[in-house]
Amino acid sequence: MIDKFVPSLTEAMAGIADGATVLIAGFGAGIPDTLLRGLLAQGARDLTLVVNAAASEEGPVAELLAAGRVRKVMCSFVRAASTASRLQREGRLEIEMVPQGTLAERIRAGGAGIQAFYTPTAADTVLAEGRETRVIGGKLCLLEHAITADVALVDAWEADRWGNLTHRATARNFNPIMAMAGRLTIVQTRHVVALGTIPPQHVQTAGVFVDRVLHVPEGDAA
Amino acid sequence: MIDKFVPSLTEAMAGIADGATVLIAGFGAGIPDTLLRGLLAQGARDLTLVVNAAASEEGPVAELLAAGRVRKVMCSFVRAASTASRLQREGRLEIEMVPQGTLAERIRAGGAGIQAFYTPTAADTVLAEGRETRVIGGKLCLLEHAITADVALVDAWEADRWGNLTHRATARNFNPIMAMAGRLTIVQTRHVVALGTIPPQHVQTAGVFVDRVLHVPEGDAA
Amino acid sequence: MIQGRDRLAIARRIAEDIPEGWFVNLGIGMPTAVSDYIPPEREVIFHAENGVIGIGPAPAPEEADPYLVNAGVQPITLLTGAALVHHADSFAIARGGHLDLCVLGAFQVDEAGDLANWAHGLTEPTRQIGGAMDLAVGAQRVWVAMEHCTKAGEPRLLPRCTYPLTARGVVQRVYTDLAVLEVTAAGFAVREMVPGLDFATLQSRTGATLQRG
Amino acid sequence: MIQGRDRLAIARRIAEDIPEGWFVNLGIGMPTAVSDYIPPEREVIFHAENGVIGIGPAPAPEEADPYLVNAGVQPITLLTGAALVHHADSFAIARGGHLDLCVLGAFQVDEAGDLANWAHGLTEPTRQIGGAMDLAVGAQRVWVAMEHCTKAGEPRLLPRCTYPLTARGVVQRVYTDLAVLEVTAAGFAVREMVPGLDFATLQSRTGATLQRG
Repeated sequence: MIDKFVPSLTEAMAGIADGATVLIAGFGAGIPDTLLRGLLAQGARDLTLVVNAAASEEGPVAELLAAGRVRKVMCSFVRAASTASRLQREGRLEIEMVPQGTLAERIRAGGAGIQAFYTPTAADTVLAEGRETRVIGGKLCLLEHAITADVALVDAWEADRWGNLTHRATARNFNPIMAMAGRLTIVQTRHVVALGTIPPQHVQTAGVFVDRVLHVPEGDAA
Repeated sequence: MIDKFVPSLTEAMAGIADGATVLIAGFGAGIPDTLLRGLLAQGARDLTLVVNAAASEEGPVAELLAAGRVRKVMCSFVRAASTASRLQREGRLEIEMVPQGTLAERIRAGGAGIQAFYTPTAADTVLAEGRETRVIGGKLCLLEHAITADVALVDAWEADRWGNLTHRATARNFNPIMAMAGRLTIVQTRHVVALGTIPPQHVQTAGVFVDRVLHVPEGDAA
Repeated sequence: MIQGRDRLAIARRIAEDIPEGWFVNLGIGMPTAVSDYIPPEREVIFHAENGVIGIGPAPAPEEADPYLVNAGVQPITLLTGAALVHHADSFAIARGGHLDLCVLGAFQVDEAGDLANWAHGLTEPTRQIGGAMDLAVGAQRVWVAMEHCTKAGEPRLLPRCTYPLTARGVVQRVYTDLAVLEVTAAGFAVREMVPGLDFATLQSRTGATLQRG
Repeated sequence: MIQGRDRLAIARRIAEDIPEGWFVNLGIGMPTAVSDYIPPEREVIFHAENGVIGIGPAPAPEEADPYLVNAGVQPITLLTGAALVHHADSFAIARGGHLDLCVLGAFQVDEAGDLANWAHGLTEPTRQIGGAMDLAVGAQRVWVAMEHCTKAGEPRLLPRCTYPLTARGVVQRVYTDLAVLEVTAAGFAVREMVPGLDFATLQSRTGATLQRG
């Protein structure tokens, strides 16, 4: 019987190696906060984080950064008053700025087996300096490579034992595409449902993309 | 008030020009058969059809071909005993063979504003002869261009007046992505529902992609 | 003393120009308020980068759902008829040409329609690209909502942007506290000035040469 | 006279080798029958190109739903736990490396693992590419189910395919009516022969030089 549930946060986070690239889903809502605390406890170092925003001085992403566990962040948004900016100024962190749509598309491409694509986004900006551009269909386009990752940390509203997921409202955001792009996709879910509870046409992230699921009841942070 | 419903097949098909590229959704199920008959009646010529299979000697695609209305077909599947093959042998039809996944991805790319992408699919086959290939991430990849189209013909199970759609079971197939890639997206729907009937998280094709909707009750072919 | 439009008045002015049936993305900041000034009987559908199509009015604070936010991570409601998608599908809408309009804030706009709205310089630690580069090149129309000058009185409408660009040649209109301007082949054309403002004064507050009307 | 495996026996033999928990795509034709031989207590999840994850047993004819078909446009049922997606998402599964296994039919396979399964020649009017090129390069493993020889007795296991390729160097195993063979760096290695068949006879029906087991 396929059963992707794991009984503890420790087991959920087992095996993440030093040097791993980690996708962190969420955009205001849908952040896998318990798994992030698990990553902090798990100890892997020299990480590359792919996350929409590194804008804060608080929360588990900032804590991972402050603990010196991260080599590089790929994101669309940083603030001056953030741990990421401070570490970058100190020469202790590399930040790669990626337009948010390009970030989403690169992650989807990684999950979908597309190696690279051409997009007009950012093609005539400083982000394109020194990189390959080409005019296609009359539009200047920039070559962007797919992002795949060793690990994806994903939040869900409901999960079944095959790893089929739903995400509530705008907590969907990066979760389905990051689940696709992680070689090891770890999910925290608010609710556990029996197989078949989620109608086939309403599955938002199919279990084929999911490796481990941890039940984190709402309000329970451990 | 936004209301994308049109009262007749004639109005649904109005304005399709000679030389148009037309996406035709469906894969066994989910074929917009009424709209195809409308296209046959509408009269546009010199069409390029993008459709998964041109494998038959019957049905509206074969009739369009037999009527000499089509210049080119892009598809993943043809049979010897098909109108398409016969016309090609007679020098009256161009057929571009496209692997089915590449076809789906090129259509999605068209709808998503991706101009072109690199994929390993078909990179070391005769389909790649004379075309641009490149090794990315250790894999030989083929450059594939997005497909956009003047018109997309789409089938739905339910539609509301904003053009939000659901598709029943495997009748989904190409319908959502072709809806994205058509500059004029025309939908036939089995059921009309009030705005708000389809829960936001269960919309399968968002109304933003849809221009016109025709109600074609099940079993009614006109 | 000229009474310029305040931020909400700029948003209200933009709302006047949005016809029924458009799909519109509103950037963070001043543009977000535009939707508040669309009369309820005029159906305009607002999109947010985080996967919302059909944003409704802001909820009362006690009714805010933490699972339902806009691209500025503010609580929202959904309109009847709304749809929710994931981030890649949401940007497929933005990048694929499916938005009739995007209203963005800006630091600078120049007479070629170039837009600068993500950083004051390349070494600046605040870099707010977000979805702006995607929206700016993907939407059918880009309108900018901004103050005509910086707080220090420096012009934001320039012959050429000095800050890093978001996208080149994309801005069609600029709505400021002082005027509504269109980007034309000949540069900025003044379509409207606030009452009491004369052309010479507007020109004095503008870095680029303005065209009359 | 050697009794080779019939088409269903080949499918049954393949089913023996598929462990619980795999995601598997079955090509049109002989491979489709593989799922019938997976015991119900062994959970294997079958994918179809047209957007099904979790295909169940074929329905009774009177219970067939025309809206629910597989990639061969045959009626199917869904397993409890199934999911439905659109065509691009379905091929994201196939192309993105998410299938543990794809079982395809073939015209020819060669000792480099090259696969030819879409046309007998470039001018042939039947060209059944379908999803095979995507599946062959995207799946973690490609196994082929085919007759060892053509009806005319020509070998299908060759030093080098003569038909147009579907993909290069992708086949790991071949299940035929006569044998199970693995593609190795040294060519085809015979892992299993049907009872009564000797190596020399198998070699005589094979175009490529075989390696003993």
